[in-house]
Amino acid sequence: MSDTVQQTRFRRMLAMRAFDEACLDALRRKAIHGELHVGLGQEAIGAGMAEALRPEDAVVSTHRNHFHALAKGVDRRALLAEICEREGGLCRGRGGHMHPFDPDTNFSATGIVGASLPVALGYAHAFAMRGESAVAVGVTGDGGSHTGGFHEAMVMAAARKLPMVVLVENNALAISVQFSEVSPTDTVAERAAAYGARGLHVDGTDVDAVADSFATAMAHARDGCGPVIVEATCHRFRGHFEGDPEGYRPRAERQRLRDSFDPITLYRARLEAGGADPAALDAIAAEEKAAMKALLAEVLEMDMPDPAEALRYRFTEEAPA
Amino acid sequence: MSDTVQQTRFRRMLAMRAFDEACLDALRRKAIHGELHVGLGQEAIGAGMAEALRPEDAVVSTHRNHFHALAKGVDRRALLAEICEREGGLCRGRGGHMHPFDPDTNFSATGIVGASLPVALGYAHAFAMRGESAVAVGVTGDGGSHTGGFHEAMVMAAARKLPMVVLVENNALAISVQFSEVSPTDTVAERAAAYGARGLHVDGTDVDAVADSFATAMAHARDGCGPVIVEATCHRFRGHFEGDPEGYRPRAERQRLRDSFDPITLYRARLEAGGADPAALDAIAAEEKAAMKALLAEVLEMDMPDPAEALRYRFTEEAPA
Amino acid sequence: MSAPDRINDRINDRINDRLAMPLPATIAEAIALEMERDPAIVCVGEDIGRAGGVFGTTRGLQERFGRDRVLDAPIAEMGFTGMGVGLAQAGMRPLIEIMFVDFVGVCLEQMYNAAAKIPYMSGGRQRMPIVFKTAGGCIGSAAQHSQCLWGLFAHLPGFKVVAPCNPHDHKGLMAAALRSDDPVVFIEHKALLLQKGRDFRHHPDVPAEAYTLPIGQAAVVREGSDVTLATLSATVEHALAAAEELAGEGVSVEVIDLRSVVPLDTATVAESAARTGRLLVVDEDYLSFGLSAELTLRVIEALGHGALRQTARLAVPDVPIPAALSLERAVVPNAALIAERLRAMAKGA
Amino acid sequence: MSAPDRINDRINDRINDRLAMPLPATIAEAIALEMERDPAIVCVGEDIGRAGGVFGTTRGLQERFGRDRVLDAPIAEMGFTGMGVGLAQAGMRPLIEIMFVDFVGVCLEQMYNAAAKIPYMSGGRQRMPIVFKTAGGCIGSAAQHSQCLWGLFAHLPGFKVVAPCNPHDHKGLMAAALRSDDPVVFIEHKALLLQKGRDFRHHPDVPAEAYTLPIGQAAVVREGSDVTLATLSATVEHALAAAEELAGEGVSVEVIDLRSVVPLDTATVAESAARTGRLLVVDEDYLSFGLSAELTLRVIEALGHGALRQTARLAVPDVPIPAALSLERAVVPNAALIAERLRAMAKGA
Ligand SMILES: Cc1ncc(C[n+]2csc(CCOP(=O)(O)OP(=O)(O)O)c2C)c(N)n1
Ligand SMILES: Cc1ncc(C[n+]2csc(CCOP(=O)(O)OP(=O)(O)O)c2C)c(N)n1
Ligand SMILES: [Mg+2]
Ligand SMILES: [Mg+2]
Repeated sequence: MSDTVQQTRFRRMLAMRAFDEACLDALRRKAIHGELHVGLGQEAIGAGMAEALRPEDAVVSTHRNHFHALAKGVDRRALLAEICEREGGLCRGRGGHMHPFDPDTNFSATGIVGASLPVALGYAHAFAMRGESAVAVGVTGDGGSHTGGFHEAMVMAAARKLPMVVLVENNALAISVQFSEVSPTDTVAERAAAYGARGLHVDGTDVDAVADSFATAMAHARDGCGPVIVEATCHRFRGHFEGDPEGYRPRAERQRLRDSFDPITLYRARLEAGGADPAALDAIAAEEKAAMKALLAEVLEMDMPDPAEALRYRFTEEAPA
Repeated sequence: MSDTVQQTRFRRMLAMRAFDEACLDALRRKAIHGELHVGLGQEAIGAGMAEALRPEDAVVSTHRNHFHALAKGVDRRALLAEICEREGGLCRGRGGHMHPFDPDTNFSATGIVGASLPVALGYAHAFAMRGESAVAVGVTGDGGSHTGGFHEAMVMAAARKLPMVVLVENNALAISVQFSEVSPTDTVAERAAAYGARGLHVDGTDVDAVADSFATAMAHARDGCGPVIVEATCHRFRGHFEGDPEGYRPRAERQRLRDSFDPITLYRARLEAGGADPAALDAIAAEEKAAMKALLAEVLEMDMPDPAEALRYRFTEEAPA
Repeated sequence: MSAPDRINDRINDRINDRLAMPLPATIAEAIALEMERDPAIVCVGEDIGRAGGVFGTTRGLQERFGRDRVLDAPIAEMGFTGMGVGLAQAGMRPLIEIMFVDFVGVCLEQMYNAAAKIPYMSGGRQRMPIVFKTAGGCIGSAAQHSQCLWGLFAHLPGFKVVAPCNPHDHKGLMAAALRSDDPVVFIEHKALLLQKGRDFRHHPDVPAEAYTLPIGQAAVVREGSDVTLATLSATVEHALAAAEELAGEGVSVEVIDLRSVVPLDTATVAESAARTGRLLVVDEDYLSFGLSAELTLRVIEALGHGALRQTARLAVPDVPIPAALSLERAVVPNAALIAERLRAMAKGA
Repeated sequence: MSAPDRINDRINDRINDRLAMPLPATIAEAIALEMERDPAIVCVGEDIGRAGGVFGTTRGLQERFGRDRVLDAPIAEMGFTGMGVGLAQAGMRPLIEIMFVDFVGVCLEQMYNAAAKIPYMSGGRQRMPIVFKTAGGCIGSAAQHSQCLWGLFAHLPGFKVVAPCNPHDHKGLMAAALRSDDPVVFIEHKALLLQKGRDFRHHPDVPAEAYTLPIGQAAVVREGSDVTLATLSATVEHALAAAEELAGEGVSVEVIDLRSVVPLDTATVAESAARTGRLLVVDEDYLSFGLSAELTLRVIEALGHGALRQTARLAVPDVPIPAALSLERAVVPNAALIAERLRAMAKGA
């Protein structure tokens, strides 16, 4: 018996949460170095976008990219192995968690804020000029919406009516800086008018709402009607990166967000109110958790890259086709 | 007997035109090197902004900066001497026509498109934090409105309600690229809403209209109501730079623009219709032309910088206070 | 007139015609031939379409290949440089024109953190066939429009950096850049872009058909025995002029055109310097932390300390390019400054 | 316990307290002292206000000096770096924080075409007292968050480029940078920012009051007679560790902390290398077209060809920093790699 749409959404969110919890576990075991940015609290956005994405679409993400990669269908074993810097990882351990590149699924990311959208623009132009019906999704946070790259990519995509969707995950914080303190507008979506583009604002803790809005946006872009900004408001449950002392917000505030806005808890309540069997939901949660646990164990057995190969892959001649 | 407001506006436009004609003359005499960008056809904007500018205000301009410098009160002898690369120039011949810097009048410019507005932002913040009533004007062309710097400066100025006026000289061309082909909106002014800022659109060939709009904008910014975008539409009568083959527009089109939209001709007609004495207007024109002719002759007698001093002024210790 | 004579005449006419070609037309020809071969090539930049490029290096391409493949961009370099990265990831082969290299400060991000690093960061899984085409060099345009900056790109790993000096090399190296699967920064020189084939002292002739030259091989453009002079781009012409002048004074100068900064052909320079015992590197880029020290030191490392009698470098002495010509001439290496330096070396031990 | 004893105890306590200070607190102290002295200083950057900086180098400043003088910026580096230029032109003395030096590709424009060139372009009429404060270096954060890039800034004329290695120098050089009328790029090292005073091998002690150190003077941090090792920033600590190890093997290494890349104190290095006959430059920035060649060649130029027996350079071998620690360790100079290279040199001629 296959999952219903609702169960799939629920499962996707749980799979995403389990994935990032595996990352936290790996970090504790010192299998991940550098700053790790997890998406806990933002699962409804990743899960909501997954449905409307087709294999030929492209997603260009940010430093907080795990859920978008999973939504795009990047192999989660290869992704986790890359995050754990293994030779068997998506990028042979060279990229790490901020820089996963998967040509097979048209997924990539960047650790530079605002740099994702121009890359999405390139995909969008390629799709349009080749007459393909694929859409390019550029992801950014609220913080990234203030960058010049955001503006330049929107100008070009809108003037050419390219199939581009800009997904703004507005968690109201850029590290410590509050959106409300640095944004001249209440929302990012309303800035779409400056580009003659469509703007959608959605509650990013509601997976059904995200799925609807994102599907609308993708259809609009796919139909040649030009770019769309989808702003999904959400909350960041953990520090900006693991190890962030978070001196800029009280602990109680963080707890309040978790208590009030957990997209999984909220969705579970909706499903149960609609008559879902709690045991079935528990089973899904347990399955996803167990699967990720097993996967992490497997990944941690994988080899580290060989130091003798440290200089390889700089140029084509160093990388066999 | 002093000039009326109208006569002053007329005189300012003529002085500006005469200034750039002197530059063309200097270029023919090989006293200017590199690309020269003149503003012929855009005099009404420079003249219109001059009235509302106070000595303490700042103007940060572009590659096409002569009229803005004159409007700000930069000494025209020093300016012309700088453009002619003389040791007696505003910047001792080091800057040249794209890079005049005048700390005395708070005037500066840059040859990099879009780079002017962030600098204006800095002045605006300094004025605001020091509690001064000065306003910072950042000038850009239509082309510059698509740069990331435009967006970033607007975001910051608007969120902090800084006293900044962005003057967009929309001559519908960025070198060869038509505004209508690359802009997602019909005007730049309408993008002000994306910053919660005020946008004004004015006919930049009408000096009276520009003076009014610019004064409104300056007052708004001076009163602490935040930044304003003033878009003045106009026409570029010559190539982008002197020597531009202009393969991208027919000669006839250029002539049509000159015939229909010369701000000086248009204003003269208005003044005459209002009863102005043609002879008096002719006298103003003759005076300004003669003054510039004399000034150019004087400047061309000035010394070139001494090659032995080529390395000086890189660091403070090389520049006496 | 015999038939073979007539044929020869026709060939000569053709060669003469081609010698009248402005360098930009040669570059446009190279790009057009590659675009014909490979439908994946897409050109993006300011004024490259309707205007055919501010120097004419893309003239005729938009008419021929359409507005999707030759795209007039707004002034949004961060946007369209990143677009190049996305195009490459989508399987295209973008040529991105940054009009003047001086503007790189607004879009270096996409060039060095993305294009140049993605092949490595992806463990070889994502190729980056991008040509960043741009114009550098001094023609009297002051501090913000006169730089070369190849030393900057060369310091950042992942780029190949090419700066040709004559029409023949421009065509062959542009074709090679467009066929390369790695990001290539292709730096033209504004002064050369204002010349026709016949204005060039070296290799003015250009075959009409497509050909490539290997990226990373220097060329000995004049043989000599007393001093080795290594340089590139427009300075090769100045170096040849200076070498001719010195020949009249009994000093024999070997002139090497490096053609690319990355890869840097140290072997060719070292082989020559080992013979002459004297190495002069001339560079229109800034003196310090750039090409001149890297090349000189690599040669010393290759030959051993004490193997050379003299090394010297002549480059822009760490100063922004001044507007006044009287000052520009004092800081940018030209034939007179090069000759003076060669003379000093020839007199030295 | 006598009165003097009690006083000594109190002094010792104070010193011990100060040795427990994280390096970021020392930097924040330096900035605070300068902001008190000079109301023209304004700080702009991401997360420098409420959060006190991602490493804590501006902690407490916003509470003390207010939101106008310590401004939390949106992610708009082109905007607020240019803002720094405008602030300087308006008579202020901005400190602009670019969180990580790797992000410079979005705002280099305002740094190198404006701030660094305006003093010259204005013929000395416009000063540019700006500090560009940023963090560089490797702590396991992969290709886009691990660079040093001082070689890049040093190539571009008009900047002073500082990269201190110990708490004492951070404080004195930050004060000097804030008092300088020229643009200074001040590059901290992330690994050092995670340390406390007592973790430093060299000069962990920092006076509480304000003081400045001259920008452009290297320091001999360990004397030796067999090899001269010049380096800077976090690598000084690795070099000292390697030197200690080599001392046990009978090789005496002189370690020089350059402290700044521009100005570069060639004289101190040349004087030492003339004595030891061997020069090793170690650089956490990329190998080619950067500090290591420039310094080595300047020393050779100063001493003459053949004056040195050996030169060598150890730096990141022109590769993006890999994510995997196993690879990072192979490419970023650490104590083990330095010791290995010193050993090879000591064995050589
Ligand atoms: C150009 C640039 N500036 C600064 C940073 C440092 N930085 C990394 S993430 C981040 C905050 C991003 O905020 P937002 O876009 O809202 O994404 P979120 O972390 O909230 O998901 C900052 C400032 C960066 N990576 N790139
Ligand atoms: C960042 C940057 N990109 C490109 C250029 C080259 N350029 C100089 S002026 C110009 C066109 C500017 O158009 P606009 O802003 O409309 O000003 P206008 O020349 O029409 O006055 C271009 C593309 C530049 N100077 N800087
Ligand atoms: Mg955010
Ligand atoms: Mg224009």
